[in-house]
Amino acid sequence: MRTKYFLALTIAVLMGGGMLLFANPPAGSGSISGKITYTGTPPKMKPIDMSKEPTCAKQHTTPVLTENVATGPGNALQWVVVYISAGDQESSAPSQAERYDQKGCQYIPHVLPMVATQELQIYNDDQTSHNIHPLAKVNSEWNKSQPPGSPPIDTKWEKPEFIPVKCNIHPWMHGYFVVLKTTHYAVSGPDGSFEIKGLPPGKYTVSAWQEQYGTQTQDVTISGSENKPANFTFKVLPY
Amino acid sequence: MSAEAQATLENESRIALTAERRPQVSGFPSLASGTPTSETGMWVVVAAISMSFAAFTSSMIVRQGSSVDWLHFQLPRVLYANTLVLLASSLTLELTRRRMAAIPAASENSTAEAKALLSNGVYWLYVTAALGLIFILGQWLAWRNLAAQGLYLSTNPSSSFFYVFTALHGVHLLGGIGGLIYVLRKFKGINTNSSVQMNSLGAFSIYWHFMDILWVYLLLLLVMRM
Amino acid sequence: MGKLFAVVVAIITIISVAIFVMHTWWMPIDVSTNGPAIDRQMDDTMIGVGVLFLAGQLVLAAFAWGSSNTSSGRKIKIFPGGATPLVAGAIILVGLEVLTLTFVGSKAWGAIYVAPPPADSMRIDVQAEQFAFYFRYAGPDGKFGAIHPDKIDDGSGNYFGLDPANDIAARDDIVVGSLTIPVNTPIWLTLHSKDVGHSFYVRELRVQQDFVPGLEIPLHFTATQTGKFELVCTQLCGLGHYNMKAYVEVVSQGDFQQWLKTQAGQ
Amino acid sequence: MQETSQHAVHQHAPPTSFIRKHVFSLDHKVIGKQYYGLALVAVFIGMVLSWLMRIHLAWPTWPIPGLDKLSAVGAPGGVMTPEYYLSLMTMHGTIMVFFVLTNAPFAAFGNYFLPIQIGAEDMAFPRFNMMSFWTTFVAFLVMVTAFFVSDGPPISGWTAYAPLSAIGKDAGPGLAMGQNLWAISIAIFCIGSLLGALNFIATTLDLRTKGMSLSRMPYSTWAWFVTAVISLLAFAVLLPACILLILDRTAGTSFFVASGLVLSDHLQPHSGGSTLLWQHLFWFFGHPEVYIAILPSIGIVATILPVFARKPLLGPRATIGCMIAIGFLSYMVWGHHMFVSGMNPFSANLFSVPTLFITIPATILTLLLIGTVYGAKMRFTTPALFCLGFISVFISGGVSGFFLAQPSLDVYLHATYFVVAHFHFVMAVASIFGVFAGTYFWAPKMFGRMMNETLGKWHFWLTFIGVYCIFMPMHYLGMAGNVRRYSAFVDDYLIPLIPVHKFITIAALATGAAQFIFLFNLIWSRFKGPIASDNPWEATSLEWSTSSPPPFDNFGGRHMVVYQGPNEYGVEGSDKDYVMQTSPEKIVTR
Repeated sequence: MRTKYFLALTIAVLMGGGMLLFANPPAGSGSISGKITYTGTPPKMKPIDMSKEPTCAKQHTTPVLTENVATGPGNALQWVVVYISAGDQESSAPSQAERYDQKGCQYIPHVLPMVATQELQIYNDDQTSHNIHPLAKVNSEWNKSQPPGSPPIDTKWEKPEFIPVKCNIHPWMHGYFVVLKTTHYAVSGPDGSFEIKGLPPGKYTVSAWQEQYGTQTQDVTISGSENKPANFTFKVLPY
Repeated sequence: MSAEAQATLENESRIALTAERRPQVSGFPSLASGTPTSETGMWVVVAAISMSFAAFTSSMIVRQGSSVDWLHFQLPRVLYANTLVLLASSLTLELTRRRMAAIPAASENSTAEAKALLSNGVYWLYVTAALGLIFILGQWLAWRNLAAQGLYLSTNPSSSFFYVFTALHGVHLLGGIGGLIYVLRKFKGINTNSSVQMNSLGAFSIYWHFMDILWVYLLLLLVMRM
Repeated sequence: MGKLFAVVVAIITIISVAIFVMHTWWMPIDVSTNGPAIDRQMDDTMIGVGVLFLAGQLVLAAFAWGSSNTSSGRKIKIFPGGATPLVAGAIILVGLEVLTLTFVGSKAWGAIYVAPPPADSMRIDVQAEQFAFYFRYAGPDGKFGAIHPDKIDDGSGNYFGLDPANDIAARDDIVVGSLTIPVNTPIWLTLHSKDVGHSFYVRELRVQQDFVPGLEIPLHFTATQTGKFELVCTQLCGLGHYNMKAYVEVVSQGDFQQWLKTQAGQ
Repeated sequence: MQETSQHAVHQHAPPTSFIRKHVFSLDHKVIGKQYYGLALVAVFIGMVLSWLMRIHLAWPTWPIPGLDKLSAVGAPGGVMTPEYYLSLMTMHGTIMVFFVLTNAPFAAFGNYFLPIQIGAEDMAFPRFNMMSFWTTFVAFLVMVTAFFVSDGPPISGWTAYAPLSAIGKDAGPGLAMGQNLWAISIAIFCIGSLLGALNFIATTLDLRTKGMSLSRMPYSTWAWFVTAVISLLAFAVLLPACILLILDRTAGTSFFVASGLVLSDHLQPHSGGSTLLWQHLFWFFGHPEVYIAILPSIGIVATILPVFARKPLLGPRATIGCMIAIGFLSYMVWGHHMFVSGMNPFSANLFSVPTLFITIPATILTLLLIGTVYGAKMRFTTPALFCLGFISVFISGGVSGFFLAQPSLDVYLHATYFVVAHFHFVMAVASIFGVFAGTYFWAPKMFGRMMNETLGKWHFWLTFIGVYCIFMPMHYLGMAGNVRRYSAFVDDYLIPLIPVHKFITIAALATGAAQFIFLFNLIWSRFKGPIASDNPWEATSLEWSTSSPPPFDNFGGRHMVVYQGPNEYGVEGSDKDYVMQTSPEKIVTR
């Protein structure tokens, strides 16, 4: 009788230990946050004339601007991808798919970070045909049109790469797929702020990438559940 | 009409169906050209090939006129040697035709004489083929020469056209050599129906001489344009 | 059967012609100085050809009707006079029509394409690309910046490939997605293509001209009425061809100057 | 009475094995039927493509059942993408122009009947003849393969204008592998056509039987001969064009691609090519191609109409002269496709004048045909009806040429549905009507069985009215400035025209459906139709002097001698109302 209980207990302990041993490392509680800013005069974002596509034009009350250097109050710089470029353990891609929208003849979001081999779903929410043409070099390039009402395009990217995306029907539509190795990344918002959560203790290299001004890096060490600051400043030119 | 007249009619008309030379027949409208079908066909081929090379030529002129990136370069010397080789091959071909044409007359005297003519003619035909192959080889050397200068097919429109012209002419000439082998097979032994042999030889020589003329034309064109 | 054929052909012919005559579907209003000549030419041709069409079909119908009488008593008839009068008539009539059409038509054509643009024309650059038109005004300095294909970047809206960093003239160039022009002013467009062949077609202006990659094609016209018109691409240029269009806004001189100022301000 | 000889010489003995008999046969009759079969397959493929396009134009958001099975990328959920529409359009144009309009009236009927009509036992070069068919067949296979490559068929139209066709995948879907296959297929097709033309010319010149002078050749033979000359020169130009295009695409040369082009954000590595060069080369072939399609049908109708009118064709020599004149002029007018292409505006008039002058021989031909109907005792069989229908649609298609030949009107009408209407009427429908007439007329000779008249008449009426319902409205669309080659009509001024497109679509579906009556009739009569006599229509030309179908050597060892022209109908003082070409009797009356 007793031996039975003892046996069951040992098995349970062993199994539990085994699970502890073999499961992914527990998501850490450390985080990195900061603000992306620029110095210098940024180029003037140009208004986009959508009159050739009335169904899109009427979705916008104020003229849509190009987003290659999107700035905000306090020299904030938007659409900068901040990610762990070194020091992060291997980890499998999250199971839930990333969603990419074509709405009002714009790519939403303008920059979409994702993990290699992660599911990607591309939707056409407009009443017009769109064409998605990721100009991939490392991965394989493709070019598909999506008529209104046709099902979303399910795809994924095998290797890490910064992939420019263009619409062959609406030349002004430009965006980026940022395919990363790590699961730890963030995109700077309109106020330039970002936060990378869930970092286990360790020594990291943090990179910030802007589509026009390239990549900057910093080294950050996380010990325990602390929040380390990391600010990046890009030098911009008017032309 | 009388029976024998009718007989001759049938006779001639039967020959007509085997596409041989035939005389005019009185009482009927004049019939088709006296030339053997094989030669007529060969003239049509010549017309078609001339047309395509005319198209290439005009393309070249338009292309050169349309832009400023036309590169002038030195033609490989070997081309001139090749030209001589090809011209020589036409001469040897004529030697063959002489021999072959003489066979029927000779065979009336002695078969031995005819046989001699035949073998001799065949010999010159082999020489013609050999010269053709030497020409092709020479063209290939010319390509090597250009490649050594860093001029490839896509380097410049001028080099593009050079390779296109020489390659296509070469392909046609290889086809000619194929035809030459076909003619050789026809000259196995003295054939009673020698006109078939003569027709195939005649048609072939039209083609071969045309290849000759075509090359001279292309060479002049290249000399002027490069 | 012959009678039936005659009736069917007659009905088809009359309906077809009627719809043309009623102008049920027709050219839109003409707002250009080129238009009147073209429209006159169109009407002349329409009348001349319409007569040929009617005559041809109806005569065919009539003969078919007649030929359906196969009563044994009737002998076949050869066309009176045989072929010669027909041939001669065709050569003379059609020949004359052809010559007149050519003579009149070549004037209309010359006015648009052969005549050089007036010296005081307003210069506008057009860039056609898969699948949109972009228009460039010289801006306050009246000078166009140079075009550098390697600088072209749709993402940052540099559709012409300007280089404002090093090229002062390019900085104030106005690049927009719609063509705004003053009324009663000769316009002189320079057509560039960024990628493949396109075409510039505005029905109301009665102009059509291809963009040829690698060439700068001049095109000139004068709008005589204000209004908003559609510019569409008529040269197959790829998957978005059907969607390649822009608007042409013809405005008064005052409005145009105003528009220029606001654009230059941006 | 006919002169016969017991032991005629033949160029090649009758084959025995199935393969040599029906597949790799040297017999011009088998080859003719093979061409006809290929054209038949091609025309139904092309027709289905046009259906798909029409449905998409009228109801762009409709999912077409099963289309996503054909191409999941091209039609996700059955809804056609813009590029897939263009792919289907390109394939429709290419298949119809090359594999139907060039093959059916010229290669198919020409191969079968040209040698018989001149009293020859076969073509001059039977081996080349066989090669020409199988080359064409390979070209067709290569073309159809484009449907099944990853990025689908090319989207650059049957004219494949450079640089769109010359750059590759950066220019858009279908322009990588698909366009390669297209260019290769057309190049192969050129070779096949050249071999065919070679045969037609040599045969007509050298193998005419005794008494068959040029002036005694039937008009169909004349048409095939003139067409052969045209296509020899035309395809000899298209072939180089294709070679240069393939080099531009694969070898990095710059014949057609200009400098500094940016496609898909890539600066293309070409320099200095001439875009217009392709257009010149293509249309130098492309315009004669129109006459390659229509001349044989004119000849066929000129041959068939007198048979049923029971009177001679009006102006036989004028007819032949006009065909030659058209063939000659067709080489001076290619530029009228390029009035607004950016070529020197002065040259527009140079091309416009000869173009307009082509209307003169065309008008004469039409008038002569109409004049032949005058006072006839018409036997209204199906082939006769299709001949009359041919005249009608040829007029309708011809007159619109007056507009497009004038640069000043082309400025407005160029690249609109007016053009589509014009060339479909004059080139496609007219040519196909000639083919239908020929089929109903010659099927008894080709298969030894009559086709069903009732079905034939139904087929005629539905088709005749149908094509007018399809193509006449396209003129109105053109007048309203409706641009062609659009996969959807999103422009403000085009939206009101969509009802017209719906009407056209319905008409197209109905007319297409009617073609299955023809298909059924053809297949059913082939096996079940009443046995045909040697000369069921009481016609004069040589094919009716032999059995139906003709023996392997066409005249069963007999050798024909010709005493008459092909035009001896309505002859009085003869026991019949016509005199065969082989009949030696003297004609006194008339």
